[in-house]
Amino acid sequence: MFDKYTIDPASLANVGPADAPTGFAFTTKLGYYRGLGLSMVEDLKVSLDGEAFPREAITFDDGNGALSLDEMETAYDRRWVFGAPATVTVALPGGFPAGEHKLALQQRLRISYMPFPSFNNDEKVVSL
Amino acid sequence: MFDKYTIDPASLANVGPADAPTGFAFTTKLGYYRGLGLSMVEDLKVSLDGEAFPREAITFDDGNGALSLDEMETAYDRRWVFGAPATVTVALPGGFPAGEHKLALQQRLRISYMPFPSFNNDEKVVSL
Amino acid sequence: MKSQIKRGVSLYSFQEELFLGQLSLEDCVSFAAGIGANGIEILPEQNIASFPNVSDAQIAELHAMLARHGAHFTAYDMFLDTKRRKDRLMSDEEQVESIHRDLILCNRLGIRNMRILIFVRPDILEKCVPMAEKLDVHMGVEVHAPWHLEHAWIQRTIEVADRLNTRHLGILPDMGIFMKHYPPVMRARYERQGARPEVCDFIVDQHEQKVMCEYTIFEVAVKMQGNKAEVAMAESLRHNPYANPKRIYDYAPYFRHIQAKFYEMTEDCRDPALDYDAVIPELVRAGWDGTLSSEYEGNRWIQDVMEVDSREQVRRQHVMFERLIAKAEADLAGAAA
Amino acid sequence: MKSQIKRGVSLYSFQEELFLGQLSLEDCVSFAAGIGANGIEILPEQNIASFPNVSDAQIAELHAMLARHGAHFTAYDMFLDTKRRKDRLMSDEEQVESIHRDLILCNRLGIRNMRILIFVRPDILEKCVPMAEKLDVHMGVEVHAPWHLEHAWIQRTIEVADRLNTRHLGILPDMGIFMKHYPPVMRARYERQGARPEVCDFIVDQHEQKVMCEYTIFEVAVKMQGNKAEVAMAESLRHNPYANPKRIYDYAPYFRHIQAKFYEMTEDCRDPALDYDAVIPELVRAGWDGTLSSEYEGNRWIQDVMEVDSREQVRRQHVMFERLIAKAEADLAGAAA
Ligand SMILES: [Mn+2]
Ligand SMILES: [Mn+2]
Repeated sequence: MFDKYTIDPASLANVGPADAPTGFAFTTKLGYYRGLGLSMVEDLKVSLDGEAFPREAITFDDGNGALSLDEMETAYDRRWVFGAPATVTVALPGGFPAGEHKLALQQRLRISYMPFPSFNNDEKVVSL
Repeated sequence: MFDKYTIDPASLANVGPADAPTGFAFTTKLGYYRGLGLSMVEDLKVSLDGEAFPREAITFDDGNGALSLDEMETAYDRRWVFGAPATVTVALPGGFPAGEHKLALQQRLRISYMPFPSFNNDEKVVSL
Repeated sequence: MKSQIKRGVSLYSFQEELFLGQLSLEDCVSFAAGIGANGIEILPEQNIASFPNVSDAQIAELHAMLARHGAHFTAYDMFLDTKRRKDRLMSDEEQVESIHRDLILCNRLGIRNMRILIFVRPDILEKCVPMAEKLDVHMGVEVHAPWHLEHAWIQRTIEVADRLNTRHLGILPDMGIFMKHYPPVMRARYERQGARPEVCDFIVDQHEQKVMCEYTIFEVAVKMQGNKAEVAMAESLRHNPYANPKRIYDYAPYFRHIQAKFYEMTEDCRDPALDYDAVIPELVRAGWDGTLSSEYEGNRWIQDVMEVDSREQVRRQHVMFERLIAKAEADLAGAAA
Repeated sequence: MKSQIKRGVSLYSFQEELFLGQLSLEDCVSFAAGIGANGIEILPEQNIASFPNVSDAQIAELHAMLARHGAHFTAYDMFLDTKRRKDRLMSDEEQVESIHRDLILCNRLGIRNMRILIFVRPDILEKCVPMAEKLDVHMGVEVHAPWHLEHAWIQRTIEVADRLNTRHLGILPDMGIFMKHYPPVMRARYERQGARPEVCDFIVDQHEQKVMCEYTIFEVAVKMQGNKAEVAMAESLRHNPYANPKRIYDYAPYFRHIQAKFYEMTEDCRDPALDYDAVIPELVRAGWDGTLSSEYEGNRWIQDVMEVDSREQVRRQHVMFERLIAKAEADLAGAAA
């Protein structure tokens, strides 16, 4: 229900050494109307100009420590608070490419009372 | 609901001169739980060993005169009575081929209170 | 308290034998009267070959035949072929005309209850009320699953009846709406078509729990990757919800005839699927005096593997009716004492 | 006769502004109290960041904040994450434990009504009744469209409540079940997504006539070869039937709180979709004394083209409530005189 707000374009930044970035990061909020245990965030799919990054390239940090997406699946004691920004980091040697690019994010959530996963999709043209 | 009874295998016979049959015929009942105006019989599809005959090759006679399938569509004043056999004739020079063959019939009916057509399918191995 | 509920049979029940020519109309009537179900519901489009041009002589013959068996007509099942023409739907006027034709034949047959197909629009029926009143025929819209008594479409007819303050428009419930358990004959046929027993178990259990059918369909079709028969069985749930039997009491003033749908009766004369145990007491409590008219629809679920014996099935249902009516009468008397 | 109906707001109504950080919790409470809707329904999983580990100090702060505005909590919306683990569903024991956790927090927050998600099994709730009774919390299963009050799944909970003779298990109706007209905001968004006006007209008209939704979906998807937005709009009918408002009277003993769902209020403070005109008189007639708790859900239908103003929408709904309650009181007094 909050798809269009899930990528914060102003938050885009490279990570790693300034002269040799190891990737880029941006903040996102959980696009759902309540908070959710991290174990129910099944996937955070990031793509750039239509090209999806491998799942292994993504890490998530809600401020309580970075997790790989696989680690998230069993993070039973942590919750992604409603409306709270978290940082998604994408491993990409060289960092975010120069110029404008289409950045897309899909959050796939496992909602217990729905038979199918809940998807939140956002796509924005961003640049560093 | 009466699909399996719609071809009467005992009724199979050639039509036309015995030495040069122009086709074959068999009797069928309307596979529905009530009678129906002929205009609502949208199609009678006959096939032999999986090969369908063209619609023009089929004629229908409920005992009140033979009709092509196109003529049937506007036969507003005639009804196919519940449980009453009618004759389906198929134009096929030489008549029904020798030996056993798979004869299939599909009745397609336009039922006013159903959004999609009602199909009755039967298939029997028959021989002259 | 002695209930005034009457018993009867719809000729629909004998469709298998009638279609195959194994029973004549008179055989059916004779049988029905023999089990005390002497109210006969007729489908003229099934049972009268000359429909719609039925002569007075034919009607006299039908009445003489009924009289020979101490039977009588209870209800007339109408149809409405709005798609008679391929190029266009019937106009409103043509629809009213077709219903008038049926009301007139219904009246000529001496019948005072007409089953209206559920798809007939309430505003069309409103236009037919004057004729129904004149001929004293009650038009009852068949409340057929997956609709139910409270469905908004049915409520529109109730509203018209209330607004016109007429006793000649109402409903005609089909007991298929009270499917408490999934019918074993349905399950068995899907199994013969290739549905795996464990998937059938799952579907039956979901139905038993009254889970919203769309979830079950999704589970079977998507998660279990069910085969064709399994998906078809799951989708059958869409047509077979379980309505609240208590409501039959509230709506009793709106109906005078019931189509007592069933798919199978067990040897000990029980219905394994439909909730007559709950429905009959409501009818007795309401003091309802219409006809419970058997509507056997099990033939299509078993004809692939066995001979259909509609008479035996109907007989068992009436044994059940007698038992349940007597019990409800006794319970009500007990509660009053 | 003066009705005892109370007015309140669910914090769900302000989800757009809360999510975006445009309003604080206190802003919402302050606003609600300002329009006389001082009963606050809370979703701890939305509104309390520390959930489920909420300290006494935090609870005291919440109560102090409410007190500042003359507001109080009315209801607690629970969730149940049966799929918390990817590898298996929660066991029954774990489900009971999770509900106990919520009952305890609910009680610590001083709340006596808990909204139970509709998918929670009646047998699980039965196991929670002792705790609910001990803590004096009413567990109300949310009757949410496309379910309705008479749906067999809901009746199973009613049966458990009756059998246990408990006042701590029942229902909690969401007024979305009374969708008399198709919401203009929904139609408009489907149009923006590419649905053609004439197809939208058809779908709205079918809904208006209360035609069984599967027919409309078939017409749009198959016969009209509708585009993606059109098929989605037709399929939305599956989730939005119109239940009979008269039943709210019958089930009044089973609920103490109502989620007053709405999608849009017009400038003259009318709901173009949901049948509050029929629902409110039934509540007044029943002498119901629970809370009508606004649940605005229109944000997701308009956020693509305009700023969401949840407060103005909620305000309008409460103007309508005051008008309809006063009218129902007057009508009832008039009928009694
Ligand atoms: Mn029926
Ligand atoms: Mn709700």
